[in-house]
Amino acid sequence: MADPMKIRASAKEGITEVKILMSHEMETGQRKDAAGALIPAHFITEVSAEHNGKQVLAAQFGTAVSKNPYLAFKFKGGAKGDKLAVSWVDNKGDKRTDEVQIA
Amino acid sequence: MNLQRREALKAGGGLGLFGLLAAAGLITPGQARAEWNKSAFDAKTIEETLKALGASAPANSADVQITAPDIAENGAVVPVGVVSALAGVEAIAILIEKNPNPLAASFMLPAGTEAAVQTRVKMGQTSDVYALVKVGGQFLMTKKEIKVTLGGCGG
Amino acid sequence: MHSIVQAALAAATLGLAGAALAQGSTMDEIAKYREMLADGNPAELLEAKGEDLWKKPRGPKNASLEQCDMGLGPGKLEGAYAQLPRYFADTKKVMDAESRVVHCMVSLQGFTQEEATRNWYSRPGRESDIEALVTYIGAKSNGEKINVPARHPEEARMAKIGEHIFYRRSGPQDFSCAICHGQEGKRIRLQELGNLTTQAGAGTAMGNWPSYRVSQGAVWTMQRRLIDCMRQARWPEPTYLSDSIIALEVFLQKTASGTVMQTPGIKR
Amino acid sequence: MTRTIARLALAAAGLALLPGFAQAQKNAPNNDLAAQAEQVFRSSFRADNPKYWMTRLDQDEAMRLCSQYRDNPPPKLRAQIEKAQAATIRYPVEGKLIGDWKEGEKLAAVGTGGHIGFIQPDPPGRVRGGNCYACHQLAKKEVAYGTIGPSLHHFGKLRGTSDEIVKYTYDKIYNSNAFTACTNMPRFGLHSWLTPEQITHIVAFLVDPESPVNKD
Repeated sequence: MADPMKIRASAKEGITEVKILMSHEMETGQRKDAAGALIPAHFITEVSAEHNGKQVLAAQFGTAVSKNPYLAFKFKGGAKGDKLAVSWVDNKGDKRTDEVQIA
Repeated sequence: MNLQRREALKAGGGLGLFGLLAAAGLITPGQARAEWNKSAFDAKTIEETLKALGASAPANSADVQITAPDIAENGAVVPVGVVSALAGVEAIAILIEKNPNPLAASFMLPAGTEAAVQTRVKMGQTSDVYALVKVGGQFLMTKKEIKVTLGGCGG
Repeated sequence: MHSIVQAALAAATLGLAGAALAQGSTMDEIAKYREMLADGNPAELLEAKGEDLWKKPRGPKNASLEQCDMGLGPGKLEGAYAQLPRYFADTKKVMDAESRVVHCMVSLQGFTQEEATRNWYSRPGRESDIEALVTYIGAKSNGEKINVPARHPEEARMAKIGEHIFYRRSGPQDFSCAICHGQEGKRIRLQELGNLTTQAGAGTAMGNWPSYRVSQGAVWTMQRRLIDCMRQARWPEPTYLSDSIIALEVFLQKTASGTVMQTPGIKR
Repeated sequence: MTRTIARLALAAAGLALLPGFAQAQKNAPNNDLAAQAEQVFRSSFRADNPKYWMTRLDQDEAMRLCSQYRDNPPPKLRAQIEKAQAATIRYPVEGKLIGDWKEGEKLAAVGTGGHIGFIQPDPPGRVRGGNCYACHQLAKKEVAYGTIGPSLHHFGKLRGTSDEIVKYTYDKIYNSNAFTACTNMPRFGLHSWLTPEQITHIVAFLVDPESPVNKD
């Protein structure tokens, strides 16, 4: 199973800032292994963030997003203690959801 | 995360992320849309990508800014942010001209989410990086060259 | 941004040559690049995993590592990494963080040495428990001063051996550690080279490891770092946890003693 | 040897001499510990390293002396090393010391080649370069240059393309220790890291007026 994300969400003056690190190879499908065989593409395709059940960001990734993807964004609203959930799914159907309380 | 939701996520199989999230009750069905845009991510030129995103001939705009260093110490991880002071930005995309597939990432911003996203991308070589913004049904664009340098001992 | 403006102002005032200005802005942009990466270090993902591995009962003896003595007593991790390598009476050896973790995986959890070290470094599709554990243990010394006085005779001997290796030249490029890391204020390509013979230089070099290397997409431990230095010197491959590597670590940590650790780091 | 070359050599030697060798001698480890350290070093390599890899740990006389004196040997030894190293220099059969600057430009940028070991060896047939930019500024358009060695930007523009300069440049790349004992610069020709022909290409990259090193 995929490793947990690291999510930081902090509310300040009515704006919540979210910073996410995801644990993922983000293999491009263009690299070769030591034996010269192509390593198949394996990458996160979609990311979604929800604040108290309402979507605040929907992202789509291609293979050019770096290994162990980082994503930061801001939305209006959100208070300390509110729930923020982030989910991703990759091109092989692996997925992961993690949830934090806004600090 | 409660167990039922985890089970629902696991059972989701081929639903795609938004189907999954809807099934898990994480988002309302009305929010679930936009499957992964394969034709845009598979496109090989900026022009093709823009077409696949439905954004032919976007206007250059000073209201869109790319926050990134002029020089990257390594092409495997290049921080790129897109910011706009315009109100009502609905979507943002990051394109790298000289990558095999220019589209790196796209973001849909529901109302209330600010036009300020940051991520990190791979760049095979020095290239122009484009930020595309959709606002009020119109597309705006800006670009910035980021130099990718060789580093360290060299091997 | 501030520093760029300042540099531009200074250049305008002093009428500096164009080339100098261009080079200044190159280094400013590199600084900006590093600053943007510092917030959100993927090593933090590994740190969390390492904590889990430390606390979870594993191995044939189904034991956790929580009773592992990293030098400050069983289970005491705060500041332990900053005081390694050190002499351990139970093994009668000078050990670094990695050799000690492996020792604990063998003695407490019942793994064989081979099992414990098989994946001492990660590669795509193959994760390394040691990398995660050492990232976690290293982070427990974040903000601590490096303190390796090397007073025990064995530690002092290892420091001397490390120093000898540091200056030893061989191979098809005539390399030694010192040719790149023995002078002040030099760069290789755009990367500043610490002068590892000074406290400040050794401190900058030692205090940031383990470190996430963006060019490798992985955290590198100090063993990995030094073994790769020997690869870059075009030498054959040292044995993981071998005395040469530990001796170099003692020499460098001793020189760096008194400087403050900032780990995990993030580097090119 | 002409006056120019002698001056260059003197300047280089003089710079390296300044810190004095008293310090170096004080630091030179005693022989007993050096022997112990050698033993520890030699026994720290994986047993499955092939023998011909392990020969890369062997030291010739220059390496041994440079290590012992921490790259700062006393004047007598310095002169002895430089003389012995100068005698190793070999020239291309056809005798032409200026090659193709475009080839030299490529070689100057390549930092790969010669990596062995089990973790990340160079794949077979990987090009071996001079990796000049690791340590030197050369063409202005390349911003990612190192500063371990002096800037070589405008090398030919400043020095011209006299036979003496061309020969000095070739010799310096072939065996840097012929001019400065224990310098940081590898002895590219001595180790056959670069062929004499490849060295002539790098010479051209440095001195040819058409080379980007001498433009901008």
